[in-house]
Amino acid sequence: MTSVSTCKPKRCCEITVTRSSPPIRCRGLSVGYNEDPVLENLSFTVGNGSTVALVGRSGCGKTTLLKTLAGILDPLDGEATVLSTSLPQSPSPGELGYIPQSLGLVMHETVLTNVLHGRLSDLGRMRSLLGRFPADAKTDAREALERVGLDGYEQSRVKELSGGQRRRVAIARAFVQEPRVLLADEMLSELDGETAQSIVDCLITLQQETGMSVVIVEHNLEMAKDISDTVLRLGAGGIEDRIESESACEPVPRQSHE
Amino acid sequence: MTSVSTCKPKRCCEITVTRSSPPIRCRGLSVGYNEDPVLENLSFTVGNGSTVALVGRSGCGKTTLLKTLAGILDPLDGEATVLSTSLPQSPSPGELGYIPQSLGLVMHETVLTNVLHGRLSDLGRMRSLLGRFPADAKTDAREALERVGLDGYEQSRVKELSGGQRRRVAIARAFVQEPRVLLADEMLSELDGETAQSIVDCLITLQQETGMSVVIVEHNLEMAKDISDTVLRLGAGGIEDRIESESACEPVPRQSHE
Amino acid sequence: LGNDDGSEGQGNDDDYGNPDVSDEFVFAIEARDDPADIERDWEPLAEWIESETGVPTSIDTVPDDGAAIGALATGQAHASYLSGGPSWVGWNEHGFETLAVEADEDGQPYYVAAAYTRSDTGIETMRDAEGVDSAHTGDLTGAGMLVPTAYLAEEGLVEFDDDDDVTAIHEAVEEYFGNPVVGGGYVGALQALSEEQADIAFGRATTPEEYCGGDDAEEWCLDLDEYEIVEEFTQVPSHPVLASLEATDAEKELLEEALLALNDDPDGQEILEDVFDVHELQEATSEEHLGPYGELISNLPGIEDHLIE
Amino acid sequence: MSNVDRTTSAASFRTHLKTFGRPLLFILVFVLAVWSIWILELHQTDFSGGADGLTFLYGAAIPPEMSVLEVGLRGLLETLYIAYVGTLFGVLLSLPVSLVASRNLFPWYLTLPARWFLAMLRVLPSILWAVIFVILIGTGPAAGVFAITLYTIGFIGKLEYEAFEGLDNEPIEAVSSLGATRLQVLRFVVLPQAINSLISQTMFMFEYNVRHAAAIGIVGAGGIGYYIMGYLDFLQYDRVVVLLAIVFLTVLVIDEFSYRLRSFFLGDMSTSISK
Amino acid sequence: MSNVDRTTSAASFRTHLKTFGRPLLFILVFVLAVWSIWILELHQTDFSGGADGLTFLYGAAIPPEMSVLEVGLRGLLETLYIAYVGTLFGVLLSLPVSLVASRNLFPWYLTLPARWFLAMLRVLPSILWAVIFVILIGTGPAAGVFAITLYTIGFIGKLEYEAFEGLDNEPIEAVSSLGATRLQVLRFVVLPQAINSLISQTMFMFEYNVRHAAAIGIVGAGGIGYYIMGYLDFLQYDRVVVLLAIVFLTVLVIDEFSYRLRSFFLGDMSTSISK
Ligand SMILES: Nc1ncnc2c1ncn2[C@@H]1O[C@H](COP(=O)(O)OP(=O)(O)OP(=O)(O)O)[C@@H](O)[C@H]1O
Ligand SMILES: Nc1ncnc2c1ncn2[C@@H]1O[C@H](COP(=O)(O)OP(=O)(O)OP(=O)(O)O)[C@@H](O)[C@H]1O
Ligand SMILES: [Mg+2]
Ligand SMILES: [Mg+2]
Repeated sequence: MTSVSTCKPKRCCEITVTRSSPPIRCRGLSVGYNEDPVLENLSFTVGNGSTVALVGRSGCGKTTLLKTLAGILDPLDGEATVLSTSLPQSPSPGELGYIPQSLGLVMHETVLTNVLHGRLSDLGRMRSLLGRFPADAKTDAREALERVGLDGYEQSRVKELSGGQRRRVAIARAFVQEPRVLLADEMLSELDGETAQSIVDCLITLQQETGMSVVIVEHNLEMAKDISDTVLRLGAGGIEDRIESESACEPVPRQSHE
Repeated sequence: MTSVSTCKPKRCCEITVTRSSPPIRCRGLSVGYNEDPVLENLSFTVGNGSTVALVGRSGCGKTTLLKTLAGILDPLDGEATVLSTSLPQSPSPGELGYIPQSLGLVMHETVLTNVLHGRLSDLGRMRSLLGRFPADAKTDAREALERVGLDGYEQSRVKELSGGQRRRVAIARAFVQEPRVLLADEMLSELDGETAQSIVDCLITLQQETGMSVVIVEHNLEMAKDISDTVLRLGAGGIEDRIESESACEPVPRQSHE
Repeated sequence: LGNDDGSEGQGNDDDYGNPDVSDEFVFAIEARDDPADIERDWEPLAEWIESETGVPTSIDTVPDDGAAIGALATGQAHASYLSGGPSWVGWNEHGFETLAVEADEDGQPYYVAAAYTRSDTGIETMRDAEGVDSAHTGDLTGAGMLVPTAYLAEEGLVEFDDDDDVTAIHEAVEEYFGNPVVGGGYVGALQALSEEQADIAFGRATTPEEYCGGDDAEEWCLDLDEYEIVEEFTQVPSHPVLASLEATDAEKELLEEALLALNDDPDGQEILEDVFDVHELQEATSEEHLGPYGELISNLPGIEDHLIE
Repeated sequence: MSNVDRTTSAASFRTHLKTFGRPLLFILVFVLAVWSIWILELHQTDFSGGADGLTFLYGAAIPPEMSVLEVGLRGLLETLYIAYVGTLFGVLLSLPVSLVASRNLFPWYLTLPARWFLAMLRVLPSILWAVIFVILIGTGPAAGVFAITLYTIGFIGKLEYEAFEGLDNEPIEAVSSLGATRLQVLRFVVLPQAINSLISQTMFMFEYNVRHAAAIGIVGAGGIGYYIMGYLDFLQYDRVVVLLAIVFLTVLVIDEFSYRLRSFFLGDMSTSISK
Repeated sequence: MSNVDRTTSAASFRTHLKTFGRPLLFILVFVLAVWSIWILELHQTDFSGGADGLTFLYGAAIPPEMSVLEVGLRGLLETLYIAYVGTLFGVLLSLPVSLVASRNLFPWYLTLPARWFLAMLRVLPSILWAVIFVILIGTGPAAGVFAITLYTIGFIGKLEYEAFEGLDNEPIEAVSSLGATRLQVLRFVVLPQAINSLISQTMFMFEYNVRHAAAIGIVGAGGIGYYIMGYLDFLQYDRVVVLLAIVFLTVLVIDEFSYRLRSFFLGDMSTSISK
C-alpha cells in the first residue's frame, strides 16, 4: 500500500510518434446492441501518442463505443479502423489494450495470473496449453503490479481484494501489455484521489515511453481535460461537443523505437 | 435518461429525529477477514439523521467496515451497535439499507425485480414462496427507479445495463426500502457529475423525509464534506482523521414520526 | 498366436509352443443360477485346465450373456460356460461347437422344466393357473418364462399381439397370470411360492427338493410334500461349455480332453462338485444338446425368425 | 467457534499449499493413474482383435431392421410420459433438500444430514428402487414413476447443491443484509442465480431418465428401454440400432430445448468469440 | 448475417414473451404433468399394500448378513481402480469436445457436430459399451475401463458444455480482446472460471462410476457392483444392504473430497448466511 509513486512522469515533452496513419479512425460509425444503435454517425480520429477522453451521461454509450473499438461488439454501420485493421477484424495480438469498466478478471485466480493475461500474445501454442509464462513476462507483471501499488498481492485471489485494488489489477494487466492503443473505461473510478493521480502518472509515463494512444472514459471533467488532448462529449445518440485541451502538447514524430 | 431531478432537496432544515440513542455506535471495533484485522480499535457514532462519510486510500478497509456494520462480516473485536442491536446480530428486517460497492444484483433478472428485493421485508412466507409482491411495493419500486433516472428500464435485465445504470439499480433498491440506516459504498462512482448530483439530492430528500442516518464511502473529498456532518479518514489500520463539516446542520429532535 | 518367449518344458503333455494353440486360454463365464454362483471361486478350474493343457488359463466372469457370446464369436474368449437359454441363442446365431455338457447323477444332460404349486392352492393344470399370481425365475429366462410361455402358446392358452417382438412374451405372461413376480432365480421363485406371494412357480422339477430337501433348508421352506408339480413341460438343456468360432481344432481337442478328464480324477470330482455343482461332464454336439430346446421355443415371437435364418 | 478454528487452520494450510498445491495435486493424480493402470494391467491390453471385432459388430447391426420402428416409437412415448412425471417430481422434491445441503447457505448441522439423505437415495441402484416400488405398490407405471422420482432426487440434488455452492456470494450477502429471511434469499437470489445450472441439470436428468429407461422397463413392458434390453439379450443388434437411433434423436431434441430454455431465462448467451 | 437475423427475431420473440413467458411456461409444465399422470393412471395408484411391503423389505434386509463385508471391501477396491482410470480418461477426453460444443465459444458448424458426437456416446447403454469392448479387446478390466471412459465422455461432456455456456462473458470477452487466441481464452479464462463445475462434475462422475459399478462388474467378478447386482438378482437383500452401506460411505468420502477440492481452487466459499 506504500510506494505507488514508482512512475515519474515528464509531462509534455518528446512524445515520439512513429507512424503517420492514426491508430484509430472512425467515420460514420454506429454502435449498439442487437441492431439497435446507441450512438450513431460517430466520426473522430485518435492520433499517434495522443489521448482522447470520452465524457457523457451514464448510459449514453461510452462503454458500447469502447467495446466496439475493442472488437467485442460488431459495428452496426460505418467504418472504423483500429491500428490499420478495419473492424470487425481485430488488430495483431497484443497491440490493443483494454481496461473494461466491468474489469473482466477471473475472480478466484491470483492477481499475478490475471495480470499475466496481458501477455498471452507472447505465448506459443505449447506454452499456452501448459499455462507456463516466460520469466520476463512474470518480471514485467510484478513490476506493473508495483506501479499500481499492489506489490505484495501477487498471490492473493482477486476476489479477496477491495474494489479499487481489483480495478488496479485490470490496469496492471493492460500496462504489462504495453499496447499501442489503450482503451481505458472508467479506470479511475473507485480509486481515491492520490491513487488515481499515481495511476495517471504511470499512464503518462508509459505513453511517453511507448508512444501509446489512449481513449479514456472519465467522469471527472477536470481530470479528463488534464490528461487528454481532446475531450469528446457524447450524448443524444452522437458526439455533442468536442473540446481541444490546451494543456496537451503536440505529438512529435520520433525517429525509431530505440 | 431525461428526468433525473425528481427530488427537490431542502438542505439543512428540519431534519427531525425521533430517538436519542445513536443508530450506529462502535467502541473499539476491529474488522477484517479470517481473524486478520484490517482496521482496529474504531470508535465512532452516527447520530440520528446524520451522515458520516468515510474516506481513505484504496484498500484501507472502508468496505470491510461497512460489511461488518451490515452484518455480513462478524466483528473481530470490540463492540458495535446498529439500531439498538449489538453485532453480530442483525437489526429488524428492512431497517438497514446497504448499497454494496460490488452491487450484489442478480444480473440476469430484471431491474424491477432487483429493486423489489429492497422490499422483501414486506412479504410474508406465502408471498415469498410464490414470489408475488404487493402492488404498493411495485409502485414504490417504479418511483424509486424514476428518481434515479431509470424509468423505462423496469423490464430490462440488469446485465444489459451500463455500469452507472447498474449502480443506480442498487441505489434504487436501497431507496425503495426507506431504511433507518443506509450504508452506501461508493455509490457515486461510475456516475457522471450531473447524475451523481441528482442522486445526492434524492438521498438528502429521503433523509429529510425519514430521518435516515447514512454512512457513505466517497472518494471525492469535496463531495464527502458537502453531504456529511463528519468525515472519517481511515488509514494505517484505524481512524486517521476526523473532520466535522461546518456546512452540515445540527439534527433537531422531532416529536413523532407522524 | 504363437508363443514367443520360448519357455518350454513345464509338463509332459505340454502343448505350450504349439503354433496351433494360443498362449493363453480365456473362459468367459456367466452362470447365475444360484446365489452361490456370485462368490464362486473359479480358480480351481483354471488351474486344472492349465495343468492338463499346459496353457495358462484365465476365467473371466461376465455378467452379461451378450458380452460372453460376443467374446466367443470374435475369438476374445476360447470357451464359454453359460446356461442353456443364452447358449442356445449363441449357437443359433453363430453356430458354436459344444465341448462338454453337464449331467446329473442319472447321466442326464438336461433338467425338466416344470410348474409347481403349493398343495393348498388346488391348481392342477396350467389351465387352472389363469389369473393366478405367478413366480418366474427372471425376465425372458428359459425354464422360468420362455418354456412355460411356449407351452401356453402351444396349448392355445395365450396369443401374441405382436408376432415379431420378444417383448410380446412378457406381455403374454402379464396377460395370462395375475400378478407375476419376476426375478430371484430358482430359489426366488420357490421362496415367492412358499411365502404365498405367488401360487404357481416355474423352474426345475427338482427345485423344491434342491433348496428345501436337505438339512440346509431355508427357514421359509415348507415341508417337501406341500409342493406339487403342476406340469412337467419338457427337457431343458443343462449348461454346456461352448468353444469359440476362432478356436483351432487342436485347441478344442485340448480343452475337451481337459474338461472330460475331470470325471476320472478325485481332484476333478471335487472341481465338478464345487465349481460346476454337477455330477459329471459329457460329450455332446450342439445339435444334440441345444437343438430340441430351439424346437420348443420356436413358436415364441421374435425368436422364430432367427430359427428360419 | 469451531467454525472459525476450522477456517483459520484451513487458511494457513492453504498458504502453505498455495505455491506447491496445484503441481502437487497434478502429480498425485498422475501417480495414482499410473498405479491403477499398473494394477489393472491396462498397459498390456491387446488391441489386435479390434478390427475383427469391428467387422463383427458392423455385420451384426447393419443393415438395421426397420420393422421395430413402430414398436420403438410407441415405447418412446410411454417412456417420455414416465420420465416426465418422474423427473418433475424428483426435481421439485430435490430442491428443498439440496438447498439445505448447501454449505454456503446453511450451517453444518443441517447440511450434513441433507447430504447423507441425498447420498442414501443415490446409493440404491435404480433397479432396486424399481423392485422396492413394485413390492410397495405393485407392477405398473406408478412403480416406475416413483422409482425414477426417488433416484432423481438423490442424483440431481447432489448436482444442485454443488452448483449452489459455486454461486457468487455478493448478491446473496447483499440481499440478506437488507433484512431478507433465509427463505427469501433462497427464493429470490439463490434459485434465480442458479437458473442455468438448474435448467441444464433438470433437462439432463430428464434425458438420463429417458435413456436409462431400462429401469423404467422393469415395471411393465412399456418403455423403449425394455425393448432395447430385450433385443440385447437376444443379440438382435440390428434392431437395437434402430431403437438407439430413436433415443439419439430424442436426446438431440432435449438438448436443443435445454439451450432455448436457458436463453429464455438468462438472455443472450453468445459471446464475441463464438462467431 | 443469418446469425444476426436469428438474434433479432429471438429478441422480438422475447419481448413478447417477457410478460407472459414465465407464467405460460409454468402452466405448460403443469398441464403436461397432469396429462401424463392421467395417461399413466397414477392417480389410481393403490398404496394399500405399502405397509405389508415395508414389513417384507425390512424382514428381507434386516439383520444384515455381515459375512459379505470382506468380499464387498475387496470389490470396492477393484471398483475404485477401474472407476478412477475410466473417469480420469473420460474427463480428459471430454474437455476438448465439450469446449468445442459450447455455443458461446464456437460457431454453430463446430458446436453441432460436437454435440451430436457426445449425444451418440451417451445414447449407448453402458452395458452395450461393455459388450463392445469385450468384443474389441477381450474380457478383463481393460474392457471395463474403456467402456467407462467412453460413456463418461458423453455424460460429463454434456454437463460441461452447459456449464461453459452459463459462464460470465465479461472475462472471456475482455481477455480475448487483448489479443488472446481462442485456445488461450479456453485455457486461461474458460477452464479456470468453470473450475467449480468441472470439479463438481468430475467427482460426481467418479462417484457415479463407482456406484454404477454394474457395468464395471462386467470385466470380471471384481467390482462391488458385480456382487450387488448378483445378490439383487437373488433377492438377498440382507447382503445387498451391507454392500450398499460400503458404497454409501464411499460416496460420503467422495462428497467431502469434492468440497475440499473446490475450496482449494476457489478459496473460501462460505457466506454470511451459512452460520
Ligand atoms: N448488453 C447489452 N444489451 C443491450 N443493451 C445494452 C447492453 N449493455 C448496455 N446496453 C444499453 O446501451 C446503452 C449504453 O450503455 P453503455 O454501457 O455504453 O453506457 P455508458 O455510457 O458506458 O454508461 P456508464 O457511464 O453508466 O458506464 C445503455 O442505455 C444500456 O442500457
Ligand atoms: N474477501 C476478502 N478476504 C480477505 N481479504 C480481503 C477480502 N476483501 C478485501 N480484503 C482485503 O482487506 C483490505 C481492505 O479491503 P476493503 O475492501 O475494505 O478496502 P476499501 O477501503 O473498501 O478499498 P476500495 O476503496 O478500493 O474499495 C484490502 O487490503 C483487501 O485486500
Ligand atoms: Mg460505461
Ligand atoms: Mg471498497
